Amino acid sequence: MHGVVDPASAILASAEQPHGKLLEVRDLTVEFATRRGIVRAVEKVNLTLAKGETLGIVGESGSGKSVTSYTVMRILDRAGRIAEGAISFSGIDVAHASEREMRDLRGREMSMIFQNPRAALNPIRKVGHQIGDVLLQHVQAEPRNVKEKVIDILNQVRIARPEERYHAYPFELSGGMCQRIVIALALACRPQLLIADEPTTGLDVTTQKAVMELVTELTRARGMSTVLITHDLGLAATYCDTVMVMEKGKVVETAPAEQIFRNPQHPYTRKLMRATPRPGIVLGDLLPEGEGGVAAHSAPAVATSDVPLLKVENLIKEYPRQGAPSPLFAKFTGKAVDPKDAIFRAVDGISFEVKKGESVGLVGESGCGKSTTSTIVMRLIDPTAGRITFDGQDIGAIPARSFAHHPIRRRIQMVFQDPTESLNPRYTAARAIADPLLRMGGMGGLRGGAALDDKVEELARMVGLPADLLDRFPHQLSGGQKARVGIARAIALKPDLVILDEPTAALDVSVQAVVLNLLEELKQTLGMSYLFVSHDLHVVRLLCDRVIVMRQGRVVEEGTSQEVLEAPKDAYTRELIAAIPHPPV
Amino acid sequence: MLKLIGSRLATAIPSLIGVVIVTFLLTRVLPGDTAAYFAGPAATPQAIAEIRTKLGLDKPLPTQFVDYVSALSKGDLGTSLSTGQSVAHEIATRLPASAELTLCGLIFALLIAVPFGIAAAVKQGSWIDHACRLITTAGVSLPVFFTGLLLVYLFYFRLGWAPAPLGRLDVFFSAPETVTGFYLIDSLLAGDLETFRAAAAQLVVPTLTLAIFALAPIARITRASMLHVLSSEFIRTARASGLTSKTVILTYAFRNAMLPVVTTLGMVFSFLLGANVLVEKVFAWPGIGSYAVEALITSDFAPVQGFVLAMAILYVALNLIIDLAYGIIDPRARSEA
Amino acid sequence: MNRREFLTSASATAAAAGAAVTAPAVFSPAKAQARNETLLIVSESGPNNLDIHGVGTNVPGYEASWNCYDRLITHPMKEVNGTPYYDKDKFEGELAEDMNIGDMSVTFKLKKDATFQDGTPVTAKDVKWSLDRSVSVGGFPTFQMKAGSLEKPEQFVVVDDRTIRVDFIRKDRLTIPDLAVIVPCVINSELVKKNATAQDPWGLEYTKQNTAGSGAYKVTKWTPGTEVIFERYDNWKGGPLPKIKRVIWRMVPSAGNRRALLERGDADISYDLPNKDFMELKSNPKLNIISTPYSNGVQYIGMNVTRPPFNNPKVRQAMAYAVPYQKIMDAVMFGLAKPMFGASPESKTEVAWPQPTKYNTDLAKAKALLAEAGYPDGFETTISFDLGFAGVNEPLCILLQESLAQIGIKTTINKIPGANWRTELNKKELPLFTNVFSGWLDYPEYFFFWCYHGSNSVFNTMSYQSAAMDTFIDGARTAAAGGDKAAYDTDVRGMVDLAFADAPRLPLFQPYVNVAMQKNVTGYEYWFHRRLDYRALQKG
Amino acid sequence: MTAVPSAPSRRRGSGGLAATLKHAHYVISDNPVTGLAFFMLLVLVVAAVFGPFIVPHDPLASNTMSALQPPSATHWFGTDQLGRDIFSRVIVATRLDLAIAVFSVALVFAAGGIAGIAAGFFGGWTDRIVGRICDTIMAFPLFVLAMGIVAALGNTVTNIVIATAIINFPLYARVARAEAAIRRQAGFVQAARLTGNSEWRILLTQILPNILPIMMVQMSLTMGYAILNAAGLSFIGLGVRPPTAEWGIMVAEGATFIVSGEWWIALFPGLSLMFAVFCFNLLGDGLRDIVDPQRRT
Repeated sequence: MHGVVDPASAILASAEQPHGKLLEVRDLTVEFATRRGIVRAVEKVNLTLAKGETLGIVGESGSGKSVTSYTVMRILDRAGRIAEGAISFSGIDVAHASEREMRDLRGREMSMIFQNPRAALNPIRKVGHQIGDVLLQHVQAEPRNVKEKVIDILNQVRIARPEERYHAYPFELSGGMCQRIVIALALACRPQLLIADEPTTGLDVTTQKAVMELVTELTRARGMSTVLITHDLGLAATYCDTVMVMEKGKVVETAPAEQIFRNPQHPYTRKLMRATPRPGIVLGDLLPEGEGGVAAHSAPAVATSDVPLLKVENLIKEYPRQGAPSPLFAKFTGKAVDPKDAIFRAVDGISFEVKKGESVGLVGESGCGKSTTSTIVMRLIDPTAGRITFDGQDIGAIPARSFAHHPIRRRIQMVFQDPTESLNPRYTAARAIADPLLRMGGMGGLRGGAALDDKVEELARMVGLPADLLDRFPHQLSGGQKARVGIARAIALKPDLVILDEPTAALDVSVQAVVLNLLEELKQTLGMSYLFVSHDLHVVRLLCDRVIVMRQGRVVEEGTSQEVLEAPKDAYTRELIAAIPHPPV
Repeated sequence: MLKLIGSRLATAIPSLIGVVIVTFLLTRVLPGDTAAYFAGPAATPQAIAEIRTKLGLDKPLPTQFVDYVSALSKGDLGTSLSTGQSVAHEIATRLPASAELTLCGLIFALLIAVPFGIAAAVKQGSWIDHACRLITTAGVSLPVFFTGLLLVYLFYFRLGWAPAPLGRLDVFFSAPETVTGFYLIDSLLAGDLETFRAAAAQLVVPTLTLAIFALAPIARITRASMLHVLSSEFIRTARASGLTSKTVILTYAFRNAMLPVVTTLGMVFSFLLGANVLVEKVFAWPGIGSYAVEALITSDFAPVQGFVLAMAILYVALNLIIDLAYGIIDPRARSEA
Repeated sequence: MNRREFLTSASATAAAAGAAVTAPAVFSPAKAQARNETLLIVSESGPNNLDIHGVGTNVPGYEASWNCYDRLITHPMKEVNGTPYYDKDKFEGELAEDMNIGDMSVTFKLKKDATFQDGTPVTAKDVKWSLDRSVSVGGFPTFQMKAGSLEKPEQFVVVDDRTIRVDFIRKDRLTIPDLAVIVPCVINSELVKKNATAQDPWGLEYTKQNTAGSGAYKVTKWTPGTEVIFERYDNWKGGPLPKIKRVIWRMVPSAGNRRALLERGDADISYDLPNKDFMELKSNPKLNIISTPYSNGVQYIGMNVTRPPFNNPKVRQAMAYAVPYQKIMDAVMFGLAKPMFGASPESKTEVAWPQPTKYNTDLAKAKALLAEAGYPDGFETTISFDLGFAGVNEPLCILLQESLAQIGIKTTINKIPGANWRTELNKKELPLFTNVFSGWLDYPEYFFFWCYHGSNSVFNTMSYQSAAMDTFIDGARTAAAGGDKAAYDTDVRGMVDLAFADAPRLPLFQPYVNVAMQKNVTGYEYWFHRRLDYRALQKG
Repeated sequence: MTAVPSAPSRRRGSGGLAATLKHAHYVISDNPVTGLAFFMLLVLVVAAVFGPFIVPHDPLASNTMSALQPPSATHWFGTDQLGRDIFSRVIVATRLDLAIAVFSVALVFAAGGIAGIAAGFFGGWTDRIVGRICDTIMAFPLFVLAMGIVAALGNTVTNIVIATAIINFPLYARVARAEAAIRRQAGFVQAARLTGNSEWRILLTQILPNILPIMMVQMSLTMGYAILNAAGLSFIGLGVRPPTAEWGIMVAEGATFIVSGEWWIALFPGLSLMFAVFCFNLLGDGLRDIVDPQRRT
């Protein structure tokens, strides 16, 4: 199969040998042909992976960590090529092996798991068959016994009722379950190397933990080597033996996990370390040394008053359940529809308050109703029931459609989760920031006038956006810059309440650190209140005075940040906190 | 599944009602005076008036509509004035001719365009991609009647390879006993290979004409959806699992890519039925399209109305089939139903 | 490999493959024989009704009626330019073996062995029923009968089983000829009555789809718009037994394909092709093309004389000088028409119709006349034509348009779909148009009565009104009925001269009926109705 | 702030044209076939704009003496039955054919595009009504519907344009609807709501400009079909008035001459028709590749 008569077989045989080199990458340079010419995605990367070792590759987006792993598997897309360097896997020259040889390696000797597990599975093929395909491909099973083998593997990844799940399609399974299938797929042929590319991104923290534990357990049991690619230092610290930090295609530091966290050598590593939210720090600690922003003085400067700005009482939002017969249809068929079957409560009677100058965090896993709540408070959708009082005025009763022209509109603004998606691709940064000013800032008449330009530039300066970027379109800006544009737009009208919907979820940690600090600074300068929606308790704690934990449309726990994080009363809160991986500090 | 069919049909009803009304109005706005046309070359005004009364054309429009709808509800589509026969009967006998031709064209186009589209997507940017684009686009760039006439000129007149463009069968053959109305099937059912060959020979050139026209939309959507699927993450997973390109492309990518293709087929079919009108004229094909054109030109309402209604029902049925096919391919669509 | 070889080899393969089916070879001797006795006709359109008495029977329908039914009398043939041509002045029996013309009636004796296609004998009762039907059903047949002063059922009297008398209500020279046209066909009355209903006492629904006559052919299969198959009635008594056993008439809408079918020898006969194709096919050694001028037919340019500018005879004369006659003959008709212009200035008006005018294309004269009429800079108008005959009409109108533009008359061309053409003509609002009129009965006064008479019939498309013209026409009709040749001649000359001088319509040419057939097809006869008579045709 | 009063004006207009040209260059060099399409478009536009001034003969002037002549030095594409110069007619026809295509597409874009966007954006009853209209139109065999409309309203260029627009309505409405529905809850749309934009304003200023590129693809593809549709109508006698030169009608008229050997009468207008449809299709494909994010690697 390999056509290489070197120590390959010897190494394959020596699975017991704990420190044999399984993978060795020397001076790897990968280039991509793009419309702006050749781009070096990875430059002179060296790495060594021993048998049974777990290597973490940590880096922010664009660091080349994924490209490195794809190159090892030789599954780069057409535009990419290995420009230089050597990759040796079990003694096989991966860079020069034929496609046929590589195909034999992939899935059998080295395999990979991906982020977004649902997308990683063929949506219209039964999961059992997908696993079976791999087994058959690598002659690990024969058509007559493939089903039993698949079920066996499903058992190993702890999928309950595997006979039944064998026939399931990915859309019928939860995200965590899909990730188990992906793991099953990757481990089906008992490979020697597993590359896990952000395996937990997009999963809820509790699921993340279970998935990572499964991977660790299985790879350890089989003596496999693992490469864990992640942006999350905490994750790398928890699960890896060695950690390699990459920045802009280059390796900046490689060291045993403990060492790298205790004593990071490279400034970039230190920057990353600091930027990672973890227990026991304040907002300013996130920034690199010497750059401690306002928030360095940890205590909120603006005293929270006792005057409630926003009051939400018994808020309920119901949706018709997907696929449930519509009432009209029911009328047609004469069958009564059970309201419980037909209706799904996204928000189930929650109440809370945001006081003037206060930051309140709304925390929960996906589907807990936190985003629905914030969207209702934002008055973009109408609640099914409940009261929303803003500054003494009942705004819940005003239909969302006509709220656009309500005077309170300008006092409640929002920063969106995805900075890219929340900017109109056809508007320049300046136009985006100017939009609220034109519409509600009484500057419509001065459209394009100097006053407007001045105001836009002032806002840009406030959020730290260089003025020369104002003429750029969103696709010409970096993630952090886009986030700043979004923030500038939200504060343009000097609102009283800003709803922050996971404003940093799509950002790299170092950018997150800066943005969080910026938000805190703005809050203090402008005296706004924040309703901060997030899944990440650590982040919430840094910015918020109080935290509300939600689950399945209800509030499970509420209290000051400190109380909730340090002495959680509810079991679910405890579980949430425990699941968050963090670097050993 | 039954529920899906039921709800599909329920949503189709307003469209069908719309079609009936629009067609009725459109045919009444046609400028020709049917009565004058059918009164013959030397009719007096009285003669024309007599015919008008006979045809019920002197009644007010709403009354005519009520008459039409009540006849329709009894399954009576009226009588064609220009052919003098019951519209329902004529449509029933002509529809298979059109359907056979259109389906042959569609199948033939699929057989060529789908592999072509896949190849173009797999080798995106290569010569085969460009060739696919150029060839299929060229096919759709010529008016279908022109292609038809050129092919007749070439294959019949010049080369003599194709039989005379005289409809579904050579004059000296008799049609097989009607079971499905599709000569290819009926002749096989009757065990008459001679007729089968003759019918197939007649089909070749018109099928080719239609297929050339249908290549582009099918190849285009196949390529686009293959490109889309090939760049999706599960394909990366499949490749990372070491599956062969054949498995990746056919079992993984192609089945997913078929979904948009299947959806588009409905439109392509409708598109081909339109093109059919012209092709039938070129090949003297006794189909429903040429029938409708003649009727329209002579302001003969009943066949036009019947034709449009038949086509609308066919369209609804076709979309139902497509939905069902979609459900077979895509488990997600099944579960939603 | 040509198609036949292909088919033969295909069948050979099938046989060789040992197909369980006992498939007959396609061109077995029996089939080849059948092919020799089968005639394949291709044309653009086919019948919509097999009965000429039906509502809205189209012209191809007349062909079915002509070949499937007999009349009491018909015309014998004479030879004109080598082609058999019906002799309008002579009659012979078809169902009648004897015709006896009295002063105010005519008596026919039926052939005694004549039977309908279902075997029942043809009786005088059937004849009366049929004639009654033609004068009673209304629409075209009744109108046509009226043209010969055949108006009431009482005119048709059964004398005995084999004798029928037709009484005249007035003396009319057209009465006898009118009994030889397609309409007064003899129908199997018992068979039709069996299939008649209360709403449809004449059984029109039945005869629409079935032939019920005693004629030489019967329709055995009819797929509207696709094909008609005729089989010979072997017991026909109307004349010598036809040679062709089976006629297959296929509709091929594309003219190019019809030509291709003829040239490749797959079709036997076609009479509707573009003029250019006929002209070119004349040089094809495999084909025989026969062109015969339409009897009593003219293609003309009509003008609405009730409105300006065409109410001014000077304008109409200017138009007559502005028409590009020769160009039309060359580029549109390809010479396949008889010019109806440019008679020498010295020539005398003949007692005949159609005959050429003395107009010629002379733009200077046209411009002068136009200026005289008060339109030195011309005017704007619309030229309309029947899209159903676009092959001739469209280029003709384009040439006319171009020519008129040179004398300052700006025109827009208006294509009117065939379905609307008659309606539009009937409204008599089209200012300028081209059309053909051709009468079955080949008499000048017949043509003029319909086209120029002040009673303003449908075909007086120009709404022409002239007391002088009416006098001429009425005079000619009376003279003809009374046999006053001198008066008749004067009147005919008078109306022709007046029509040409007043120029409400400008004759262009007398079109030809062109028939293209394989060399082995013989026996084509020209009839006033211009459709094919299968009975005399033969093959091989 | 007062220190940088000129900043706004400096910012504005920077890089507009240069960036566009650069982009165009990239697009063309990336896919030579698209480059070819742009070149073809240029040829068409030149012919449409300058056609009547550059043709060697009067496209309407007949000359029966030189009728039906094969291509020669005098008549590059030969002459037709009336001796008119086919080359001149083909070139002059470009304007009319492009006009039919452009106006029908503009019309259907205005009607179908807006209806579709509204349906996708507002949902509910708007969506249902637009959906029903589309279904009803789609249930017609489209070409026959076009025929019916032209036959009923009369065969003028305007009516051909209207008929073509009507039969394309569902296509536009559906594409626009789908694209609008995707964006209806997009962040930037929500953001626009927060800044006090009314729904219609959002539709016109936020949604529409973002859907335009995708609609451009659709428009380009439909332009080709619009020309073919007009040609089909001409074939059955429902085309423009003679003696106007129009490709479809020229092909239809010339078609009868193919068998008799005068191939040039139909061939050259046919090729021009093909050229234009081909151009629009390639252009549409090319634009799709540019617009489709899938293509951006």
